Amino acid sequence: MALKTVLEAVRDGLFEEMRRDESVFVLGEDVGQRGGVFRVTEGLQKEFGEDRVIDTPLAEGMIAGVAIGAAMNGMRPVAEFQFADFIHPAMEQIIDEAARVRYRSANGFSCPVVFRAPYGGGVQGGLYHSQSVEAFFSHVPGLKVIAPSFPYDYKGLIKAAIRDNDPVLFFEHKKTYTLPSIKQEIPDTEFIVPIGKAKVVRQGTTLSVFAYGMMLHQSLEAAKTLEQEGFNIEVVDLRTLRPLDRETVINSVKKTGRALVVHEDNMFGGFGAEIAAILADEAFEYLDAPIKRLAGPEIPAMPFAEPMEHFFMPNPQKIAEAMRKLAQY
Amino acid sequence: MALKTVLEAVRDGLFEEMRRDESVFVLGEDVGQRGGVFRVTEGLQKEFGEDRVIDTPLAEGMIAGVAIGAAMNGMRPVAEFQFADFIHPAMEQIIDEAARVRYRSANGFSCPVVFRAPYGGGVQGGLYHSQSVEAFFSHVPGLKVIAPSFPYDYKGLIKAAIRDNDPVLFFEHKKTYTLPSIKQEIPDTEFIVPIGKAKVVRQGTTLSVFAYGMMLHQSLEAAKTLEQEGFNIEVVDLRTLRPLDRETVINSVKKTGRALVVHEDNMFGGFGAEIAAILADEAFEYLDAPIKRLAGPEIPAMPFAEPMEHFFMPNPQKIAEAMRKLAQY
Amino acid sequence: MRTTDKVALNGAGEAKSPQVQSVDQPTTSGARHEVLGLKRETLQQIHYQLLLARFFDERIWMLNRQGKTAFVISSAGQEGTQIGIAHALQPGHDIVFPYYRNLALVLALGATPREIMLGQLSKAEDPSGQGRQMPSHFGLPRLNIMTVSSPVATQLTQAAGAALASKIKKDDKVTAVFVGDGGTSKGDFHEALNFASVHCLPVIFVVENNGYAISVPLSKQMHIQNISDRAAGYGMPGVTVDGNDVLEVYRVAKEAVERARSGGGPTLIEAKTYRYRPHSSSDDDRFYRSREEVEEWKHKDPVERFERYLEEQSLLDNATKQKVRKDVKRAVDEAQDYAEKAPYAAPEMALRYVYDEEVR
Amino acid sequence: MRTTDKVALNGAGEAKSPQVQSVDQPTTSGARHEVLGLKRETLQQIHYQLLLARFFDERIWMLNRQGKTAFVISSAGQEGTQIGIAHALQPGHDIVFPYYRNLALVLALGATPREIMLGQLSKAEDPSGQGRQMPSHFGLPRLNIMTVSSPVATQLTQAAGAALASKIKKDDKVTAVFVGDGGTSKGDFHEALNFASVHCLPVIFVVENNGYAISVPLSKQMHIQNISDRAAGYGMPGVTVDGNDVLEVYRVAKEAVERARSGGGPTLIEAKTYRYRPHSSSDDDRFYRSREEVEEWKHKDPVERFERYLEEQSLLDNATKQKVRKDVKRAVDEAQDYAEKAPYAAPEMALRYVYDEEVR
Ligand SMILES: Cc1ncc(C[n+]2csc(CCOP(=O)(O)OP(=O)(O)O)c2C)c(N)n1
Ligand SMILES: Cc1ncc(C[n+]2csc(CCOP(=O)(O)OP(=O)(O)O)c2C)c(N)n1
Ligand SMILES: [Mg+2]
Ligand SMILES: [Mg+2]
Repeated sequence: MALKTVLEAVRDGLFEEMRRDESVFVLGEDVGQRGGVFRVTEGLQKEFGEDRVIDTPLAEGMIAGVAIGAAMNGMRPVAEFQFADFIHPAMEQIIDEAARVRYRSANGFSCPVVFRAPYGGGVQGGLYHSQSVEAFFSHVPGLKVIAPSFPYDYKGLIKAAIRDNDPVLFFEHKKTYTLPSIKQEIPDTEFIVPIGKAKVVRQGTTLSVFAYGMMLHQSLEAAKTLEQEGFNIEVVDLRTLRPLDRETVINSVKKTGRALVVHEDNMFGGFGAEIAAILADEAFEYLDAPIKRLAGPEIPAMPFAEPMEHFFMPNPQKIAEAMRKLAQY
Repeated sequence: MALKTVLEAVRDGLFEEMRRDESVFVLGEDVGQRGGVFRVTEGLQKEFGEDRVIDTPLAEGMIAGVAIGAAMNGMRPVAEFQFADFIHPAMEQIIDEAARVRYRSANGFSCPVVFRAPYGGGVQGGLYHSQSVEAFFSHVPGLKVIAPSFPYDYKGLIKAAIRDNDPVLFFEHKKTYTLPSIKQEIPDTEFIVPIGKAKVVRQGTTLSVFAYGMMLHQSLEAAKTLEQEGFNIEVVDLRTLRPLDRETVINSVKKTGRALVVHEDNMFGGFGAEIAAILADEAFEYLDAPIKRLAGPEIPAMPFAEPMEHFFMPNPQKIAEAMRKLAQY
Repeated sequence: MRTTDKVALNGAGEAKSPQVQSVDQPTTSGARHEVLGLKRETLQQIHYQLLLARFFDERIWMLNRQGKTAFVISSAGQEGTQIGIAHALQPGHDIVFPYYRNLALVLALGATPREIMLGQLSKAEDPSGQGRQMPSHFGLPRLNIMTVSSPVATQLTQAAGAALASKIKKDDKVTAVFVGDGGTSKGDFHEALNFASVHCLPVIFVVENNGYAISVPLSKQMHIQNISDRAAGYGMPGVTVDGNDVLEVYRVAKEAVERARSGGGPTLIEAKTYRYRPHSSSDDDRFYRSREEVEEWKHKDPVERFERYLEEQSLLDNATKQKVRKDVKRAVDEAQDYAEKAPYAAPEMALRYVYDEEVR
Repeated sequence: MRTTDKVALNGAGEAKSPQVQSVDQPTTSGARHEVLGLKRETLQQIHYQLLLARFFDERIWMLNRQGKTAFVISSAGQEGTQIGIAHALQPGHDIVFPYYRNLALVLALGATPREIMLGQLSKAEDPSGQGRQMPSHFGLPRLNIMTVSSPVATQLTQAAGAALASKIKKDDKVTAVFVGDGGTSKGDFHEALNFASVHCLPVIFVVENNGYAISVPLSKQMHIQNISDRAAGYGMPGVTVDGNDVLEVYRVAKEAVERARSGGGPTLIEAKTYRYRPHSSSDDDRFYRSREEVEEWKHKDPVERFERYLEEQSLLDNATKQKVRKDVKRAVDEAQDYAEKAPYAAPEMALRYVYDEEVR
């Protein structure tokens, strides 16, 4: 066992998989000599060489296309987008190509590639270094989308993603990378966390909160506050956004009768909408209150100036307030 | 008054706006000499010349970027993507640039551009000529997203889109382009249809159906079937997906207590999720049944072979069946 | 990469197009084909493949008019380029990323008329995807013919990626990728050639310059005479070749493939050619080009030119000409006959293969 | 395009950087600046702007260390390129698409130190966007300095679009767009230059080649010596210039701007230069480049070189050198003083300007 940050957990997972499987290689901007702008890939090039840890030119569409082509030729590429904000040039390759290689060829070809990207705000990254983009990709059949919250899951899920035979988007919340408060003891023995399983990280009866990444941690904090007020909040860590663990989500609301979804991304058409829609259909008879969503405001992206950025971000206070209202409905 | 198809309605709108305003120009692949692969822009180059009707090289990112730059320099470009399927290379320009020009400059600059794209299936277009992409864009603050159903609205809304001072995505369902059954008498006198207003195209009490494009027409057909079975279906033509006319949507369900959303795009994270989520929150007390969605299956895109394509597409029978189930809940 | 032998047909009783042999050894002097080291059998293969592709093409347009297939996209006029390149490759070993225009290419690489016709008629046995994709969206795992999609130019960076994998694995494979003149305007072209050159990858980029992107002529696509001039901007060799001269195409392709295989890096090949048909069965080319222009190009027909060459070399007599025509007709008849009788995939099959079905 | 004069400060009591005059008339012989037709006042402006940019740059790094600004990205080392280009343009008339590295450029175009410092400290009066964007994401409607975003290279096709609008409107404007060496690897570069060339647009593409895309050296970005070699692939003139020689940069830029304005179409200018600082305040360049390399480049410093030139031409004495340094310090002190006192935008302001607020 060793105490690890999110960042170390991802890095450890990469090291282990690259040692285990020669076909795994890493490519992206500044991932080699620089070890990544967040240093997630630090040390990889030294151990595995320039052939397996590639500093690419600045072109996200190319990074995705090269990864896809290499995957079709027997490799297991792990492509890094320096920020999730800059994944848009690769959307054609990810949505039209990676997600459809197996389908369009009726299983003739496959595309086992992992696309890593740091996402999320509250780090004074401004409009273009704070985005959440999970809503775009979790809508797309053929893709798998992962957004863990705890170091243990980050490691177990990056390893599962690399071994998966289909394209996986792996989103890492940059504000949690080195957050001391969420460090975890991680076993030194090998383990995998299965894709497609959510986790009830806090049992409760008053209402169910669904979240991932930074918002999951803030929801847990808010849940503590409400405990002192006599409310008993259940918190579900979604971990995988596609394929979603519908059973865990629905069962939680069948128990509590109340649902709150929390994410940073703006609300309209955001990931929370799907959770709400599923519950409004499949848990309808169990609902005791409207399904609530707490999300970023309907503005194009997160402003840089601190007062405005703070205004944008959900936080434990806002979440606690939303819990209170819903609990008292 | 003259009887017009959807295609003619869009074309008439383009002619009128280009005559009215010199700053309006059209660019895209094959839009000039060829008059577009669907012939929507037929005749424009003859009347307005090669400067205002531009056949571009094959590069959607460039088409969007050029349109945005021209808009920032005082023009009102109407950019055509030959198929909505091929809009993905332009997502960085549309999402990161067009949608944020006004916001990031705090009103210092603006970006009045219209992005037109034919979407939708059932035309044997296969995986890459049948897609619906409205879910991606209706999620993005700073953009407006329009998806009309009737010729009158196509004309009134394309004109409104061109006059709008912000970026607008204008989606045209290709299967409805020349559909004789939906031709409409359109006044020769000038008119505009406001962006952001839905329309109850069929009054009913049993349940509310929300749709747009081809699915709106199939829902009306299904509603007729159910009428003979004694059910009284309300059908709402959303027309604008962002900004959504929440009031009309919510009021309809407050009246009927039942909601069904229909679209071709796959269900998970599709546009219907947002409608369901809004209703599950703001119309909760009025709901007499689970909120239902009828949508394309969770597969990457529409297969070409007719039996599989037919299997994919919603149709009046499937919609009628969904209505029946919901009505009898 | 996994194979679909279950659907890849190699059954008996089927007229196969001859397989391409690995490249013969060149001699230094004599007739063009001798200088190129092309044996008589190879010339006969090329001849057969040229006629097969042309005849197959005519047949599917007929099927389209008869309402038996909803979509046709044609290689007619461009067979010289595609078959010339095919013979410089090692089919089944090398990796090929075609595009929708490459009927002649995939036949020359060894796809059978039956396999292609099953795709054209969108039947369950279609080895490219059980009829999921539009016709001519090729894909044949047993020959490393990578699955084709519709979005133009996306295959270019993928080909660079496949070649990168070959470099890492040292598998001695060369990757060949095909794109039209229109596709070179898309950023993918720039990004792919740049990456391939930086990493000195074993890949050849083949541009089939037929003068149009649907209706858009070269003059509205680019401000240069030769697309191969762009190679210099990536520090790689670039060559423009008469795409209707199959032997000349073979010559430049062989050189490029050998360079790639021996670690010399990528090459850009521009083949100037012409498509005889409208862009596809959904197009009407009278909107944007004159009949005279089309006729003019037909005088440079790659099939006729190659037959003339064989005749000049007295390697082809009338009897053989007639026999080959009979052979290709039989091959196509058989393929059509089989494919027409073959069943469609069941509707629910549309739900299969979204993800790997062998795990969980 | 709409202006934000309400926030664009031209208030009194403020030390303004001298405005750039429209280009003076050239003579044929004599000293370099005479041949270029640069008047003494223009040389003094350039001198002032070089020192202002350099000093402003040092100041904001200090503010960053003091925790007064969360992000700094620097033009130090690249002032020669940026100021040389600025003087070939007509500020306020011509259109400029900068990128985040262009502090020296926007100051030379006439942005005031106060305007820039308000952006650096993210205050409500920041004319580029009321503090919404990261510092150095410039934008100044009154000078046609178009709003900068973070995604690399997106400005290139937009600049082509702005130039297309000028061509349609015949407004006699030239558009200048700036990008780094790294940005040239992105498809946008290819698509923008191609479109601009096809339509013979009045635009100049300026590549500031400082040898790195963050940590990625040129050798891993491209397989060519000069980025300007890519111009030939678009049929446009391309030139490589010593980016640390402000007069030489001015010369090639003036030629390109005149060609563009007179209908001669676009030009690609590659300025070879170097950044002294890490990529930004979030970077540590010791991971990827040696101190020796940085030191070597400092011997080619554009500011020193220009001062040496002025001295050789006896256009600069020590007294003036000291005075200018005092002036720029005062200008920056004043700007900082004002900006530090200025308020932030109210938090709820984050909700404004998503759409046009003047209609409905
Ligand atoms: C990204 C993208 N944009 C647009 C299209 C529509 N389209 C299909 S083929 C084509 C023209 C391609 O021309 P070219 O590359 O020269 O190939 P050719 O058909 O002439 O062989 C276009 C515009 C597409 N398939 N993909
Ligand atoms: C599309 C995109 N990808 C990645 C980034 C992250 N990033 C910011 S600057 C930069 C390097 C740019 O280098 P260059 O173009 O040479 O400009 P320089 O900073 O050297 O002046 C990168 C990778 C980005 N901002 N946008
Ligand atoms: Mg072509
Ligand atoms: Mg650089």
